[in-house]
Amino acid sequence: MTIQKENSMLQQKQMLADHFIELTQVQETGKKVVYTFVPGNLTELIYAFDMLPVYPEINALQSGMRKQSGDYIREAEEYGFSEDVCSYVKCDVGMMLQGNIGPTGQKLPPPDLLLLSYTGCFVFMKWFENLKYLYPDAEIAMLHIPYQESGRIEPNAMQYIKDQLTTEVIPKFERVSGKKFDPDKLASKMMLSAQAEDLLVKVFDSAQNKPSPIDAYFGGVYYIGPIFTAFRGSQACVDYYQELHKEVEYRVANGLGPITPDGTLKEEKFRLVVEGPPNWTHFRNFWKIFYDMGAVFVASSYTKVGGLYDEGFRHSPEDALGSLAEYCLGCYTNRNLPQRVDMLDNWITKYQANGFLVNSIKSCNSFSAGQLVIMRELERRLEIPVGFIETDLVDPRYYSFSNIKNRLDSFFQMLEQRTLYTGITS
Amino acid sequence: MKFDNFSEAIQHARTLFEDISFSYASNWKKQNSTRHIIGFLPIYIPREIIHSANMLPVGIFGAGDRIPVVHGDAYFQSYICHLPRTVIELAKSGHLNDFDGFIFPAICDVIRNLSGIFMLDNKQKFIRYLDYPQNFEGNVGGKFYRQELNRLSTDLEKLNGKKVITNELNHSISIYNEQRRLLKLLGDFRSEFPHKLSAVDYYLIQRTAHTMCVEDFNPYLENIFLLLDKLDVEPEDKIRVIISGSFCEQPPIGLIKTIENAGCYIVEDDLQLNLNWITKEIPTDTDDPIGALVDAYINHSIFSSTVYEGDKPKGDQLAEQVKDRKADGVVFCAPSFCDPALLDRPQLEKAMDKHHIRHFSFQYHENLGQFHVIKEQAGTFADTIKLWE
Amino acid sequence: MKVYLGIDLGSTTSKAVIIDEHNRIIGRGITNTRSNYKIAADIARMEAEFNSRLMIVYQRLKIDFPEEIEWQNVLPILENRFQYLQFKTRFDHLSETMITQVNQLENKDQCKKILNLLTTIFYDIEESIKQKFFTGKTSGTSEFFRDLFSVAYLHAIEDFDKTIFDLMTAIYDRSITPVENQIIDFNFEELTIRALDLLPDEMQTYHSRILPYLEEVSNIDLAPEDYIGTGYGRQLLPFEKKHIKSEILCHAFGAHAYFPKTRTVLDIGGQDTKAIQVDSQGFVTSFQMNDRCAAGCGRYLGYIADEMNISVSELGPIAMEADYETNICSTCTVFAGAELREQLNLGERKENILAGLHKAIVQRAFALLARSGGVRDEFTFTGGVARNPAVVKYVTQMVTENYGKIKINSHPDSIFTGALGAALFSATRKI
Amino acid sequence: MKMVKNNCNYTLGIDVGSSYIKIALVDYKADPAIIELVNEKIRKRNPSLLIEKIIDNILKKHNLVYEDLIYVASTGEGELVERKRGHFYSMTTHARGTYHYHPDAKTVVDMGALFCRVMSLESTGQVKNYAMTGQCASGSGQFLENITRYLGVTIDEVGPLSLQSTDPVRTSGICAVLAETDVINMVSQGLQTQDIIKGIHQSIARRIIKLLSKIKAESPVVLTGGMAMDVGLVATIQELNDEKNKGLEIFAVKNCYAAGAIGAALWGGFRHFKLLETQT
Ligand SMILES: Nc1ncnc2c1ncn2[C@@H]1O[C@H](COP(=O)(O)OP(=O)(O)O)[C@@H](O)[C@H]1O
Ligand SMILES: Nc1ncnc2c1ncn2[C@@H]1O[C@H](COP(=O)(O)OP(=O)(O)O)[C@@H](O)[C@H]1O
Ligand code: SF4
Ligand code: SF4
Ligand code: SF4
Repeated sequence: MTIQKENSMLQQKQMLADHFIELTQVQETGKKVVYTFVPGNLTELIYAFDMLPVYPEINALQSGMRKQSGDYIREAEEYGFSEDVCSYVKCDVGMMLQGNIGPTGQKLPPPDLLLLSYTGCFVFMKWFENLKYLYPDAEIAMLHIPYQESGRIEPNAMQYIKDQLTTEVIPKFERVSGKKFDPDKLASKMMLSAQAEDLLVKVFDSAQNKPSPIDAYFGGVYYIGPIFTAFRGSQACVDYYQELHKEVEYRVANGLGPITPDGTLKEEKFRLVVEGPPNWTHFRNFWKIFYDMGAVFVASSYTKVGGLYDEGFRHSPEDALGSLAEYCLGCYTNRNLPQRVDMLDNWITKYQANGFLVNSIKSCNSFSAGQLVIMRELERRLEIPVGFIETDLVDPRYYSFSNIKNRLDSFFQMLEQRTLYTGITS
Repeated sequence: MKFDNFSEAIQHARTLFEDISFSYASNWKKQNSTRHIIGFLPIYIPREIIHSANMLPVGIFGAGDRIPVVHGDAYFQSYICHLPRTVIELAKSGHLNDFDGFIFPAICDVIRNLSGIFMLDNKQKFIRYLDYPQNFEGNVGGKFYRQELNRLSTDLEKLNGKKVITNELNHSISIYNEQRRLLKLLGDFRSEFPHKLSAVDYYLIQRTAHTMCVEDFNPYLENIFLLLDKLDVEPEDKIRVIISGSFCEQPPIGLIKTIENAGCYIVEDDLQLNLNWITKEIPTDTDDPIGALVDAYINHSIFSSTVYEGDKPKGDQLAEQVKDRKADGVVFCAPSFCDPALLDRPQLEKAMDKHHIRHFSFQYHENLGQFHVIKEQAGTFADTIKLWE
Repeated sequence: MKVYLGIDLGSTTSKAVIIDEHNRIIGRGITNTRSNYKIAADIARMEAEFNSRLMIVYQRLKIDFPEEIEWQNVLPILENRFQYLQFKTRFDHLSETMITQVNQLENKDQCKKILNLLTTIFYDIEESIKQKFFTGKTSGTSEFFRDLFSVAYLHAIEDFDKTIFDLMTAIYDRSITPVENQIIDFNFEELTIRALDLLPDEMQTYHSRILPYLEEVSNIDLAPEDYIGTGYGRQLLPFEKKHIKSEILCHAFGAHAYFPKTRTVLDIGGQDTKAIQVDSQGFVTSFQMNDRCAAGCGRYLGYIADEMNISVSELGPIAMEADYETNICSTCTVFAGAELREQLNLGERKENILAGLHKAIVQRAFALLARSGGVRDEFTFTGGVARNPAVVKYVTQMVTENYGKIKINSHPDSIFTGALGAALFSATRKI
Repeated sequence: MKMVKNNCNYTLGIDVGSSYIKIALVDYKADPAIIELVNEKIRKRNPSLLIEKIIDNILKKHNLVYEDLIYVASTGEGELVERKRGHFYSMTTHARGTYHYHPDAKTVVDMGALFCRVMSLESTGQVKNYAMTGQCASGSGQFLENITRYLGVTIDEVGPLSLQSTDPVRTSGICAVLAETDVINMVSQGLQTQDIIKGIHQSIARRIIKLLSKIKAESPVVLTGGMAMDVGLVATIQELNDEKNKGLEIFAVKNCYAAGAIGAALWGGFRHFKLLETQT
């Protein structure tokens, strides 16, 4: 079972490979390495200092997909982490304790700077507090992003972030990289970011077609890869999205459904919106349950964690620091619950979904706390069938196929009944 | 209200503790139409501001096993800590009806999302998630925090029309300074005579500080001191421990009792951390009392799992506490699924090892009823230190 | 005759329901065989067929001899006798198997001693159970061979000393599973005719009237037009995909058939508990199920019953005698069992402890209900555990306390709800 | 009428378990110290009465009266023992009981009916670090006992059978109660009893290995408690440990089932003389 490879996918693969090669060569090139988080990441700024980003979350996710997370998590639990806490943290710490071998099988360089950008998830802070002890030589910079508690961005929050950027983050970048901050360089990266973001939005919007040419969850995690992580602000990233967009347009023009590991989806039976991250340890197996049933995800909250571009935000070269601040404040999990419900409501309507599913992650409180309320609220507002399953991101112990299958079987039969009897058809 | 006998005084605290209807607060509110009740969740909030807005800050620490959870489970999956369930249960069963608003301090993602749930469920009430700076520069984090506090006081003003004014806020600060002073004395007393003031009694008194208005509480505590002086209890052959990690969801009373019965006097804990949060007397003679509160928070607050540790390792601070309290060991006792407490544990344990301090750890939830495993662990801990050392 | 079959392969019991073309139930069958789902399905279906035939006999007698008002008294007694004969066949089989086991013991003295003991024990058990059947103290659907026998057997050997006790339990444990899992090809006609002879004297007058009907009905073809399997073990059935349906939907549909105004269904079965919300047509809108842990479902009570060496059907009535509920701290079934013993030793009344245990299981179910969306009017309680009066009591209490005045339904045949839903789906086959 | 013997150093250790009662009579100052061990299954009887009965039997057998005992110590659920002088916690006593036979033991694992406890020892026998299983009985002794019932074998047969297995069945994390269905399913699929047992031993062993790694166990690891009598389980733990390259030496202590009782009796003696010391 291999994913049918399209050009964009090969392109993305190459970008990643190149990035990892660059990382393994830092000793020769002298480039400095920054570890940081996906939500609210400051990739443009990192590149403006010619440093290289590493995302422990992405490493954890990759370890999950490569079936190594179980071992890493065990290692971290032996180290002292509780069974109850975020498995990303444990997977990352475990990987580090076992030699920090990255997804390509090569050793990752240790961080020169831990950029603790604490956006939307409290665990980030605890995570890097732990890493600080594991990498005692690294410099650490804290960037605290206040929560959008009032449902809007408060001016003092913007100011607070800008202040932190100028008094804490940028000076530390300068110190570690040995370079002066160059605002023009940052601005030029921001410009490229905005171009890629425009294209990504178009890709996601294409799910309004019937059949949807994309799967905005399982396929979506590939689509968001470059823009959410190491490549935003690069020309390669823009090129990737141009290619991807072309492919999607082709599928729309030809009435094709999304690509799955078993080829193009034949018949779109259900259109779903999902809240919560996917499971990585059994990613294919999990995906298969859905495409076997003809279920397509037309929107998902997870693919918005690295930026809610479809809500209108774009990185902007004018007031670049302000733009970064706005970006950080606007991340999905940094928005309050009522806002998140409204967003999901909007997606369900906009993409004409006929079902809403929650994939609740056992060890991720940031997403999980409140999901049941979100579900009930949407059920009430939209009278849409809802489903609820539980898995974990990278802890294989929490993926119980039979349990999930049993629940999903009933969910799909429920959707079927609905479509046949009450005429809520797509 | 004056008590002549210690057990009656404690009974008073226990009654308040067990009253999930918060009738003390309701009665307090009835006396004047501008009075409001503001509930707040763990850990820290500047109660002085609420006080000077003529409102009663009441701590909501879940409801332990005092309320069966029916609706709460509809809001939270099984792998989320227990506290938010009983908070929901209290709200759903009408026990919080007299509250006019709720403040959710930034502590973790669960409380953060709980604030959103309250917004969805209680559209007409005042709900505020209060962010604290994790940057401790006066003109960065301090500035942000000051603006947050200003926003809070203007929002409170909208509730009852009462403006927070300088001299009144200064007065509020002074009366809470007094509360902090008295509570510190109580903590010192407990540490010195743990056989006279059991951990449960100490805890109940502390909880009272989060239920009663400060004008009633301070004399109550002074009264307690008089009664404590008269107690005559012999010390038992027990070791001395510090409890760490129970700052939010509260362990059941039975658990606290179990630890002491199994041979461990508790001489320090972080159960009611809000009360010891500010470690210095806050000046009351400035014309910028908000600034004084900000300064106290930024520069004179206790270490905690929810605050970025910067360059002051929490482990060392805990070790310091152990030394101050002449404790024999540390009990890491955290609620299940509690990210802040549990993610701190590996480094804290390593720090204890480094300082040659014995420790053991376990997890609980507020409605736990079976203390078997904990009893054995605490008992073994005490045995180990007693029999061999 | 056109009939449809629904089979619910539960985790502890397998149920079958046969309906006619007017969606009327004509027969039910149940077994607690858990060996192999194919066998369990066959046995349940066979039982449902027997039950259907007796029902048909009853219907026809009623039409042909309307003047005899006694049919509704006679037929159940005939069924008792019939079930007793089935029991007796298995019983003989089990006693033989056990005796063979004993004969294989190395220690011949022990062997002899145990054989002696067994002779009297078997005699006593047979007599007492026969009485139970004959006086209608058991109805075939609530007590299974294993439960009936093991309670009596363990009770009989309780006071023997350790070695003998251990040996005798082992002999029983070794024999019961194979015996239980054997399909015995009961001949309906032959067995019912023998049952006819066992009717009490005062009913013997009906003998000749009934006989021709039995002969005739024995030969009716009851092969279903269509069938659907559901339940925990449905994936393991050798059925085609279109003959398998999720138990959530079947339970909801069955509950809706019993009570058309149902909006919330709680099903507490042997190994899982389900909370289901349905719409006006009986279709599921949302549901929740528990994890694989015995705490909170039927096996929890089953385990407790084993601990106390009484049968599950006795638990509820005992708990109803409580004056308050002892607080049970452990969630785990095994720990709760230990707590039960502790409490008993501390002198607590068993009624109160049992009440506490019943309450605990209901509390767990309510967490699930809440998660599925709460309780809406009308509320229907199904599954095997709904036969337990104490559970029903606490369910009623908690619904009223937490959700106000809501109509609560529970059907005496609630254990068949899933199977009924499956049969109805197969009859309608719109999906 | 028996006479109280002066100058004797008899102590009694009573370990009240959830399914067995273990009692040890020890001569604290003699070598060998252990005089009598009893292991009795409670089997729905009242433990307090049973304990009284066993104590009376032991005393009678050794021609002693209660007053001859310098200390009576309880452990386990021993709070309910009436005639006792002190209570020690299970981990303390199992450590002591083990230390008695193996002063070089670094780790002790007590595998009982409901709980498993692991502790690491210092060279003095002092408990350094420990962990125990929590609120789920999956993988406990009671779990194994339930399984044997469903399989129709006695508890003594379990170990030898497990050793014969060639093709263990893979099982994991099954509920001690719902295991019934799983086991019956396995039997009906024609799986061999010994392979099922071995599979279950493996799942129990995995739990134990996990506990061991939690406390970073060092070699030698000594097993105590009733389940340590199960040779199949002991072998399986050893195997799994080798597979994971943990390099630990693992074996069961002599009289493993009574380690707690022996430990309690010994601590009793220790406390007695300590108290004498402080009094004078
Ligand atoms: N007569 C009865 N009285 C009380 N409880 C009963 C009775 N009959 C069955 N039960 C309970 O019902 C459970 C079986 O329920 P059922 O719905 O058949 O479960 P499943 O479908 O999972 O097999 C048993 O575990 C038992 O506890
Ligand atoms: N002869 C035996 N062979 C193997 N295992 C045994 C034997 N006897 C008892 N066991 C096991 O030991 C357990 C009891 O262990 P024990 O340490 O006495 O527990 P507790 O102290 O909790 O009662 C039983 O549950 C059983 O699994
Ligand atoms: S808790 Fe969730 S959002 Fe936070 S770091 Fe872990 S996986 Fe990411
Ligand atoms: S107990 Fe821990 S996780 Fe739960 S709300 Fe409190 S701080 Fe958050
Ligand atoms: S807690 Fe008890 S009942 Fe639940 S799975 Fe574990 S052993 Fe089974």
